[in-house]
Amino acid sequence: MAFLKQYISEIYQAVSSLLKGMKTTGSYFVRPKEIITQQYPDNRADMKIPERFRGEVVMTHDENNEHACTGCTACELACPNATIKIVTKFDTTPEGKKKKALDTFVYHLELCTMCNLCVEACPTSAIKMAQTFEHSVYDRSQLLKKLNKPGSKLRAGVE
Amino acid sequence: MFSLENITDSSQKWLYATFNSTIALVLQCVIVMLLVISLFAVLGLVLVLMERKVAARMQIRLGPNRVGPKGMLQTAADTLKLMMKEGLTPDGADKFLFNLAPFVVMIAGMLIMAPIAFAKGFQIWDINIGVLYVSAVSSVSVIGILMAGWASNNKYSLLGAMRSGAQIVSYELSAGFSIVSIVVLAGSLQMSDIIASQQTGWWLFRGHIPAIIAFVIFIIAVTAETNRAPFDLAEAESELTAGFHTEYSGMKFALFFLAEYINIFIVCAIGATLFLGGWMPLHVGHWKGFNHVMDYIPSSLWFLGKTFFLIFLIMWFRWTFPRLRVDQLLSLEWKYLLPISMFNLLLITLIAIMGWHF
Amino acid sequence: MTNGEIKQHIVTVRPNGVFDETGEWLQVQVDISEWKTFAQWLRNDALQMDFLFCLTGIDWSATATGKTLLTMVYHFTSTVFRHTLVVKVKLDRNNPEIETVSDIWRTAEFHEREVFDLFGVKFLHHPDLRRLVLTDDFEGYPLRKDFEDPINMIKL
Amino acid sequence: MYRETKILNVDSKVSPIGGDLEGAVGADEGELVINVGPQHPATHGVLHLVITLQGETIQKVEPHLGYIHRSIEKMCESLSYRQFIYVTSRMDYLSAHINNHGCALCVEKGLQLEIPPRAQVIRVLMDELTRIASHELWWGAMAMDLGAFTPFFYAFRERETINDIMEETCGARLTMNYMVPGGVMYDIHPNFQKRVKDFIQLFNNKIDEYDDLVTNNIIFQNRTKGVGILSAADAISYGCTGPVARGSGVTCDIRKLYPYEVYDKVAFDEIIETAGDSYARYLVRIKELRQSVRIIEQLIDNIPDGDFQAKTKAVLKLPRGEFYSRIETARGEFGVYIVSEGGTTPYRIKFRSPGFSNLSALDHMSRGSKIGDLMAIMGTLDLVIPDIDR
Repeated sequence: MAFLKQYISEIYQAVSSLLKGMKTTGSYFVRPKEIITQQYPDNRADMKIPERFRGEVVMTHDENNEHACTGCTACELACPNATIKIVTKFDTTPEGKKKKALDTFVYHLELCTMCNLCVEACPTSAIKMAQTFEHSVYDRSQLLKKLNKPGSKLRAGVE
Repeated sequence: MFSLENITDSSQKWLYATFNSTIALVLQCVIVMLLVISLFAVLGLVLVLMERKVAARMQIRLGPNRVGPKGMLQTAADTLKLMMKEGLTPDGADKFLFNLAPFVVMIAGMLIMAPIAFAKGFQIWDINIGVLYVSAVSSVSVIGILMAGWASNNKYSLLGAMRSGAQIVSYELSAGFSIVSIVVLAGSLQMSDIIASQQTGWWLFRGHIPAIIAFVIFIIAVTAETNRAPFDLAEAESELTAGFHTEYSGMKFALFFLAEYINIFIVCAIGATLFLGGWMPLHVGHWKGFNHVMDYIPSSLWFLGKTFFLIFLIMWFRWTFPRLRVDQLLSLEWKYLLPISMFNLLLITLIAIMGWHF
Repeated sequence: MTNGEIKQHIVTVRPNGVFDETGEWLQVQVDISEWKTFAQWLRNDALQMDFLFCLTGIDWSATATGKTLLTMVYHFTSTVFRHTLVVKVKLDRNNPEIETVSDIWRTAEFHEREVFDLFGVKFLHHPDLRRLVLTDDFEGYPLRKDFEDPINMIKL
Repeated sequence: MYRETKILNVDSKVSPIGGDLEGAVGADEGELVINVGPQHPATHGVLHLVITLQGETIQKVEPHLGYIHRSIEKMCESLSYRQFIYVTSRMDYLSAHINNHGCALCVEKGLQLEIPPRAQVIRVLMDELTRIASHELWWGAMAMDLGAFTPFFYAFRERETINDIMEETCGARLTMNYMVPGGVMYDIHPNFQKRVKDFIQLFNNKIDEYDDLVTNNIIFQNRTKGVGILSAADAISYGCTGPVARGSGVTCDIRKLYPYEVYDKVAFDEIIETAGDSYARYLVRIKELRQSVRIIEQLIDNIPDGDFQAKTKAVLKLPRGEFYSRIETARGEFGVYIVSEGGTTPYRIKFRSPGFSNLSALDHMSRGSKIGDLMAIMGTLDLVIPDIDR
């Protein structure tokens, strides 16, 4: 008799545990409000990307097409993947002195791991992380970027 | 009132009036064949979409929603894709058996369609041993699965097929016992008689608790027989990648896939026929008005409603439960379901003999 | 046990062990010939070092003093006394061979295979000494200092 | 890279039953050698197991590693002490933050840096959030291994919230690189505390839901109870740590035994289960979720003011010597062993990853069980393949 009692209580417990699980999934079935699917890219317009999100390195230019990069190569040294290559040139200041300046800021997006070490290393805050994330292209060479805009120059007063 | 019965009757009369009886019979067969095949296609599309939508809702997702309005054409697009895919046959496979297997599974599914009453008077073959026929033919599909597993020359397939064989053979028993308990109550093996015996109420409600137990066991057993989760050991995704149909691709894979859903439909249709009265409307005792209103709903809708309710139940199982292990699967059958259903059959026989049912 | 007590225990069995107490944990260097018996003593006797949590090698060939030196480093903890000990064994870099400890600490089986794979240290009497992460026909031992891979290694 | 070893050559032309298996090394009569992986739904990555079967019973499991071996240790030898931290995110990507933490701790040990209290609390908070996120994924994947698909989505819903919180403060969702030697990279986001508190409130109810759906489910319990038993002595001998060892009754929580940061100031329990089977390991992790919540609840309102980063030199140089730091990741004890020759880069660096040692016990645990059990065992080992291969 004890065996039968145990047998039946076993079955009862098993069935009730199964019903509990079915209750959970069933309750979600009748509550479509709980659906969490994001309809990307339909929701691109109202998507919120946090301002700290690291999508790619960009160089900030102001309205006069001036940037703050002195070409010091601190970012290049800080980068663990050789993502950044700084090409420098020598400018002549009005006083006639020769001064090292940025020629091209080469950025390999395909190598970048968005670790933010270059931005941390930059002494003049010339570069920052942008929130773009749709980086896919058809050709890998398109990921090689020049960050300083053509014709841009060093902002006055930045050393 | 629109009724499928009128259509079948009038078309049969017209056929026999226009042609001599042999040609009429042949034409009838052709019509039935076309109907069954198109039913297969439609059911496949609908059930796969339903499964995906049900799964999505339970998993707090949206499910297919891009192809067609609300994703309705998703399965049609998938079928198109599968048809255009190359049907690969592995190098070491037994080519004949490998290619035959999906058709065996498919044909087994088609054969069981015969005695099912889809609506009042809408039945392919009202054979007098209908229930026996169903349980006999439903075992044939396991041969196809074993064939597929063996012929693929893949160890995953083989393991899946072996599991499937053991599983279907054992669950056949308790499914059979559950069916027999209704046969005992109804006193007939013929589908139309069983449905007619439920005129005053469905056996699920009339047979006291034993009938409910039989129903629960039937649902569990057929879930196992159709290789559905939580009994999907034959294709256990995380263990055997895809089990017996690992090596299948393109349309041959689609046939297996289709057969799975058709089998679900069939077992649910049988469940609805035996326990929920088939196309018989819901009648409650002496509520004349209520019963009258229920009679206005077409019998085909009653049948489909009950069937799809059972299908939903089986889908609900799938998206809730983890899979059993192979030895647990068998011990569930032999240690729990079989003894219970045997004892249950005794009770039902007692009820039937004493006439205790409502 | 404190570092001093551990040291006392070790001195009684290995009077010629070389100790280094500058780091966080006591370090002891034992000779390769007595390594196996020392390991058994560590595991089973007073110190009860039952948990080998780190096993690795260091190739010293890039330094001035260690041209032919390769060291095995074993980190032990006792789950009984909660003390930690570092044991070092010096090997000849050109023909590094050492007795396995996989029969004493089962975890060593995998770790030794890894060290064999990446440093080329042969563990004598290891039950299954094969390459673990690299292909069987891989040439060279990547974690040695003189390993160069012109295709896959990026130099900054 | 395609590796052609004899044991992989199992696509024989012979029918797959019987002992006539060419290439199946050591297969006796009636034994079946099966390759699980490197592409298999249950190995979660590119783990390759060669299983010898007798019927459905497992005779032997032999892991083949290296499909994503990147030799991170070698890479780190050419990276500076600031740079090498980000690489460790790519090892155990599910507890990337804790890995970074371990590396930062080791560098700080070498530099003898004092970390500002604010940074310590932020680090611990992030660690625990990472631990919850990691256990979430494990829970979903574990249920999926056993054939229940739905829990995976519920787990990811909560994990997504954590990832959003991480993204807002750290700037990335998975490989955050939020640690720098001396503190954290930036201060927490102004919304951080509120969002974490909201999450914690929501999360407490969700764990009950998990129990309803999986933990108390009779099928799940039958699948995991008594499966893959690892005794305490074996757990120690195999070097198992984390929930795997704690499920066998071994006290090994680094947070309790060798407290770092503020773990000695917060109250939490080390979860110990003694059964040593898959269910015990499962329970340890589920209960750890609640403990992590408990730690976060204690700290979230008590983040001290002050700097979030200690002042460090631009170029870090560790003194000559050896430094070892241990940290408790979601998977167990993660060790960083740095050998410094006094330069700006480590001379030799060794990562003691928890998954590597835990995996070595797999063969021992799964012998004699069924194929289905193997999934239950692997699920509770919580293997992350990059962590094993490194």
